[in-house]
Amino acid sequence: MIHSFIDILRRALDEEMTRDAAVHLLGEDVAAGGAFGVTRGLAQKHGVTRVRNTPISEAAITGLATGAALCGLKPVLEIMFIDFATLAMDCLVNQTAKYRYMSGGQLAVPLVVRTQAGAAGGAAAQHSQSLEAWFIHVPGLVVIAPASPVEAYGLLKSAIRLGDPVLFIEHKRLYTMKEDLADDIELPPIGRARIVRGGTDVTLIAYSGMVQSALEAVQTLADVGISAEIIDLRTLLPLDMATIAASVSKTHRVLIAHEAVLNGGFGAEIAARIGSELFDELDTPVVRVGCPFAPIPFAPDLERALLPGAQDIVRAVRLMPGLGE
Amino acid sequence: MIHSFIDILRRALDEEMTRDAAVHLLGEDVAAGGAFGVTRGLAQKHGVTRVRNTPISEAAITGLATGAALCGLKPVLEIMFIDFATLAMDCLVNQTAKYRYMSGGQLAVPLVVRTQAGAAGGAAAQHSQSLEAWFIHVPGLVVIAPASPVEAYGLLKSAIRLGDPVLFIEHKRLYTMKEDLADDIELPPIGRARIVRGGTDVTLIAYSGMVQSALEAVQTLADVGISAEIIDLRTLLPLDMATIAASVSKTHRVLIAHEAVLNGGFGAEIAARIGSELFDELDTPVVRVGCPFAPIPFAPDLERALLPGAQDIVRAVRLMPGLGE
Amino acid sequence: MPTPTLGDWQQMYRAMWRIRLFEDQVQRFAAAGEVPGFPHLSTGQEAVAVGVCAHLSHEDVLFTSHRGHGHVLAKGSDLQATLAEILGRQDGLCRGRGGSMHLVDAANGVLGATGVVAGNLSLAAGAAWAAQAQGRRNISVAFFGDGATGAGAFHETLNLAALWKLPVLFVCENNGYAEFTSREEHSNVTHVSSFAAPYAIATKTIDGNDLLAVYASAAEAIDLLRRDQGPYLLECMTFRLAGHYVGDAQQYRSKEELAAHRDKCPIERFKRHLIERGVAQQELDAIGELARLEVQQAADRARAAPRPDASTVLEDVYRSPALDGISG
Amino acid sequence: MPTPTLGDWQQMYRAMWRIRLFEDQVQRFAAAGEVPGFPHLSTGQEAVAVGVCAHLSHEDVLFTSHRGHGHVLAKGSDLQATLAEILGRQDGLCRGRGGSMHLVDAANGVLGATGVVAGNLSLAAGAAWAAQAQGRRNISVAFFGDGATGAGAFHETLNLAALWKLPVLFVCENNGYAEFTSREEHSNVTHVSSFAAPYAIATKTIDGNDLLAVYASAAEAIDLLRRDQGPYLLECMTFRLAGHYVGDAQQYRSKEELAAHRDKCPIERFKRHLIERGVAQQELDAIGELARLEVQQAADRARAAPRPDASTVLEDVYRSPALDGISG
Ligand SMILES: Cc1ncc(C[n+]2csc(CCOP(=O)(O)OP(=O)(O)O)c2C)c(N)n1
Ligand SMILES: Cc1ncc(C[n+]2csc(CCOP(=O)(O)OP(=O)(O)O)c2C)c(N)n1
Ligand SMILES: [Mg+2]
Ligand SMILES: [Mg+2]
Repeated sequence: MIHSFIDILRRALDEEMTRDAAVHLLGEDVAAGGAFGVTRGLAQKHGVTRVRNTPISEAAITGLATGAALCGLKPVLEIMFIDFATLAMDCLVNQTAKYRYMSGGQLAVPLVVRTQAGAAGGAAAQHSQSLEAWFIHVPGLVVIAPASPVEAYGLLKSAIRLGDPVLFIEHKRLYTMKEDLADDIELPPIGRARIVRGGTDVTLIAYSGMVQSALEAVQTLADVGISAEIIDLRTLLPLDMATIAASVSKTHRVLIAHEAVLNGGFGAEIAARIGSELFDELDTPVVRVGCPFAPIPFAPDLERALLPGAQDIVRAVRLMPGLGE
Repeated sequence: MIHSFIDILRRALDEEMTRDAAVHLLGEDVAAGGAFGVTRGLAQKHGVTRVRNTPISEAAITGLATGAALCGLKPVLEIMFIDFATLAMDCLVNQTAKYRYMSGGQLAVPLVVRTQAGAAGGAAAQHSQSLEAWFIHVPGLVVIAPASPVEAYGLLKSAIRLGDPVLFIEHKRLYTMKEDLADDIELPPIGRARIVRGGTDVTLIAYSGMVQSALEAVQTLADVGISAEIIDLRTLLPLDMATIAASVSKTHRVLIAHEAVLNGGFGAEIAARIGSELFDELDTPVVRVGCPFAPIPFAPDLERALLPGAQDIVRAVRLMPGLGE
Repeated sequence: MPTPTLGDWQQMYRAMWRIRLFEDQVQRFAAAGEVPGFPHLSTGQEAVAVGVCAHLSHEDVLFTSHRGHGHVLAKGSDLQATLAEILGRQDGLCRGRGGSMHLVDAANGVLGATGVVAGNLSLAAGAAWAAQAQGRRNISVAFFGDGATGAGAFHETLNLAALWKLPVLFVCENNGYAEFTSREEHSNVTHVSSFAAPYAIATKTIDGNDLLAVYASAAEAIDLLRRDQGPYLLECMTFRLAGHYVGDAQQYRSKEELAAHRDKCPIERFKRHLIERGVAQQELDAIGELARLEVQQAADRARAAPRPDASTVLEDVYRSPALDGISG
Repeated sequence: MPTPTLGDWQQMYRAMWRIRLFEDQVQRFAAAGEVPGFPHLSTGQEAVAVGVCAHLSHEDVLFTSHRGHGHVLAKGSDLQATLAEILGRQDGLCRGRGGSMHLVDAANGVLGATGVVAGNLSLAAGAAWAAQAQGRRNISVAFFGDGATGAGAFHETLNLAALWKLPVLFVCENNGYAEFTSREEHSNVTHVSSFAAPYAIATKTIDGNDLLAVYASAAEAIDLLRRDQGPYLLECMTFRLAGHYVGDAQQYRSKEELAAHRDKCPIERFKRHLIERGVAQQELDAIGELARLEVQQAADRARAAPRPDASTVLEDVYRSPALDGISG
């Protein structure tokens, strides 16, 4: 059956709620369906005590979900925009992520925080950020960023069953993307990347919205005779270096693409690891494609100019020594 | 005159308050001298309306300082531990950093946020973090992390005069360090690294507390005939790539050391840039030394085991091909 | 403050119409796909903006929220520049960088609007602190919705403002909803003004659809602020006649509820008042028509305005010239 | 709850002494440089811990703050394991990972202590939500200081707890100071209980140095919670006889102030009460002596306990075995 990203998230939530009575949803407007309709109908089906509207209190609802997770619930919290996760950083970083360690292994926090990120359509500087780099810097968290509806379906279910705190980042540009969901899909393991498309000349590492850009780029590159392999990381923390190593050992060229600001973005960590662990495999410098150093502007013309896309990937690959014009 | 880090910060604040009536201090307990005594006596000297105690309201006091900076003050805000900056991320990231850009250049935020970071003596997981990597990912901010009293003096004064929002990170382990301050010190420019010690075999890039570790390491390395150059970055955002490039072009080997968690730490960005911009200069992979992937434990034995130090630098350098045993 | 003349009231009537028609225009532009993002209209809440801002000078500063068009216009910002900003044009207030949720017009004292609920409150307090510290007499105003009272920043700011006696006026537009969630569902506190009591902050709950009430209460409040008796929390009960944002299907509220509130439209209500005071229907029609023409002209010009040049996208990240164009 | 027997009261007297002497021991250890970090003692605030925790079972959960030793002991955690944790030893409650500010004893319902002021409040509410959602009868208690009321998280949590009718007891130990800053300087709200009013949360301000008052009020509050009439905000006026942390020179308050409060010591006070009720001085001395021996033994053993093995430092970052030892 064909599902949009939004519908498939709803389906995953619905199934997990049916499967496990401990799963509870909470967040602003979630009982009314949420700002993007992801939770539409779930309050009607599972009851308003399991799908709870909250006040606009990002800090407290994150604490609430964490406290509940310590005591037997498996909350799925929606933070409407990742930009508002800025209000929940104390809890997420100082409490949620560290609970197991600080308690010497006594407690755990089986919590999923769903949030939505990325730029699209003039949401402007406070509703468009890609902040995943902050969270991969925090021991104790798991960070997942699916690149398609089917991936989101499996990853969300795996996240809910994991038993450790997960930040689950949905890209607003993918929400309307549609895919066919097979009936007997196997749930993807946390921490394993996937090869989206095989290739031999260059490895394109991407995640979330940028996987689509990589796919676009690959078409153009194929036209000029360049064969690119695409890795969708899926899980950013932990990072699947084995899959990356296998690919780079074959292609000897890497480009990393993400929408986040380049400086201090997750791409830096990937590039640093490749530069260190695969030094001898590299024929050319690792290239990063990402957002230049500015907030996301409101005007579409500016937004478009700032955001990285398929053309940036194509251009960067074609500048690689040995692949060039 | 010999000053401790704490005393010299006080002196810099005192002088800037005397020089410019717009400079105001605020923060928890600052009128009483602050948790570490940095502001001791300043309320008595400059008045409690210019050195203001605040409630425990990290979010609001950051907003307050930002709003005041928009309207003619030059606030210096103290956030007692960088771990509590988690409570001020919305303001710092969504408002403070973006004000100039989002207003199309109409406004600016001449604000310095002083904070204290790093692990020492069992402060444990919620009072020991090094979170600078989050902030260098935010366009609009400036991030400074001095490595010695004299550096702190000049950099703090430069920061107060800059006119853009600065996060000024002091390492708790350096607070008792003492140095002689010359009378006519020239204020260091923002964005320029300094060579702490010249060398030819390897470049050690460090900042904040790790510069001391690098200095220690250099002694040991010298004993085995390895000549290491130390760069103290001083300003993390913007990053002085020119100084790095000059050094690496000479040594062809790089080690980056910071106390922060390695994964997603600032070292990743530096390594990625070196790997990309100085690819052909590198004889060996860029090596990063930092904190392994765990929260900071309370027990001193564990804290010591986790924290990176001089021995880790020495060990890593000696493992570099061409420099080894 | 001198009692307004009938002419002053007519100006306020016009100001309300300008906002109403401006929002209608934004709605049309949005429906036509010409507005980036998701604009939040203030339709139905005009009396609050006009009644409060009537007391402010250019030196007084204002910080608003995601629903801020009305406040900015009432403060006196240019219709065309404001609309151009909402359309993302180069000659918009923020050169197209800010947009609907982030209007800034510094010269006019509009110092910001934040898309993060409650994010503006502490900024407004900070502006008030600066005025206090520098011995200036101007005040600071923060507009926010009832939903913002769920946010910790609101309470932190009240405490600070009370403690430091800051000349800041907190104006809550309690429209009974935070997005699709009714007030009852996000708080069991009926009146936002109740939050003032612990701090002994002066407060009042008024009918925010009654321009006369808003004007009078704001006068009182601002008078206290100018005499260092701040802060003040003014709760204006109102209703948004539009959806949460343009495109909101409003399934969370009934047609009857909407209809009931249409009857309480602040503009119609004030019109009846002016007629009672002897102003001719024709005159009022002419004022409305004038507002319509103004908005029409602003719309035509704003729409014809140039889009920002993509090559300028990295400008103005920093003030310091030394930091121009850094990549990190 | 049945009225306590004289024997029960004597147990509470002993519990207060255990805390007092425990803190004295921590102080001595700290002075000798044996305590990592900066321990915050609850000396002088024992009646709150004991009077509240007397009503809790192991199933009831508790979240405390940086000043939590007393609460944890009153809840029934082992003296030796608690002290070993504060010394950073392997057989401490958290295997030396947590320390003084982060005591967790899950089996005993001590679910956490946060070094970030007010960080524990929403966690406690969450635990209460879990109990409510799962139809359990247990309650959740959060201990915090007056300084925490400056934090937005406090207010966000009150709103949520009231709205969802959570069985959570908020116990504020109002000791008049937040670090070196007096209550007057960080808030103009004298009584923390005033914050309950807007939410119609049940509340009371009591003398927190009077064990009888604490016991009775906590009984009342907890009874309401167990009958789904929660939440409750209990403000206990008290005073810390020690510095903010061990080593605090306390220049911000006078010798007279300290002396005045020494006279109000909750233990001495309760001792007088027990004597009035006919308990012999000798018997009370024996109880004190018993507590002293207990603490002494715990101290000797805790101090002799092994330090954590450095090779275990990366354990327990995650629960999932699949995530064991990841480097990012
Ligand atoms: C911190 C934060 N959380 C959530 C949102 C999403 N959001 C935008 S407007 C809104 C409702 C605001 O309600 P209210 O404050 O009453 O203002 P109104 O829209 O009614 O004018 C929400 C939840 C946001 N912008 N900021
Ligand atoms: C969010 C945060 N800000 C600042 C601090 C530093 N700090 C530790 S204790 C304290 C004072 C707390 O006062 P109160 O809540 O009254 O508790 P008390 O120490 O009096 O028991 C402060 C400011 C902190 N731990 N957390
Ligand atoms: Mg509202
Ligand atoms: Mg206190």
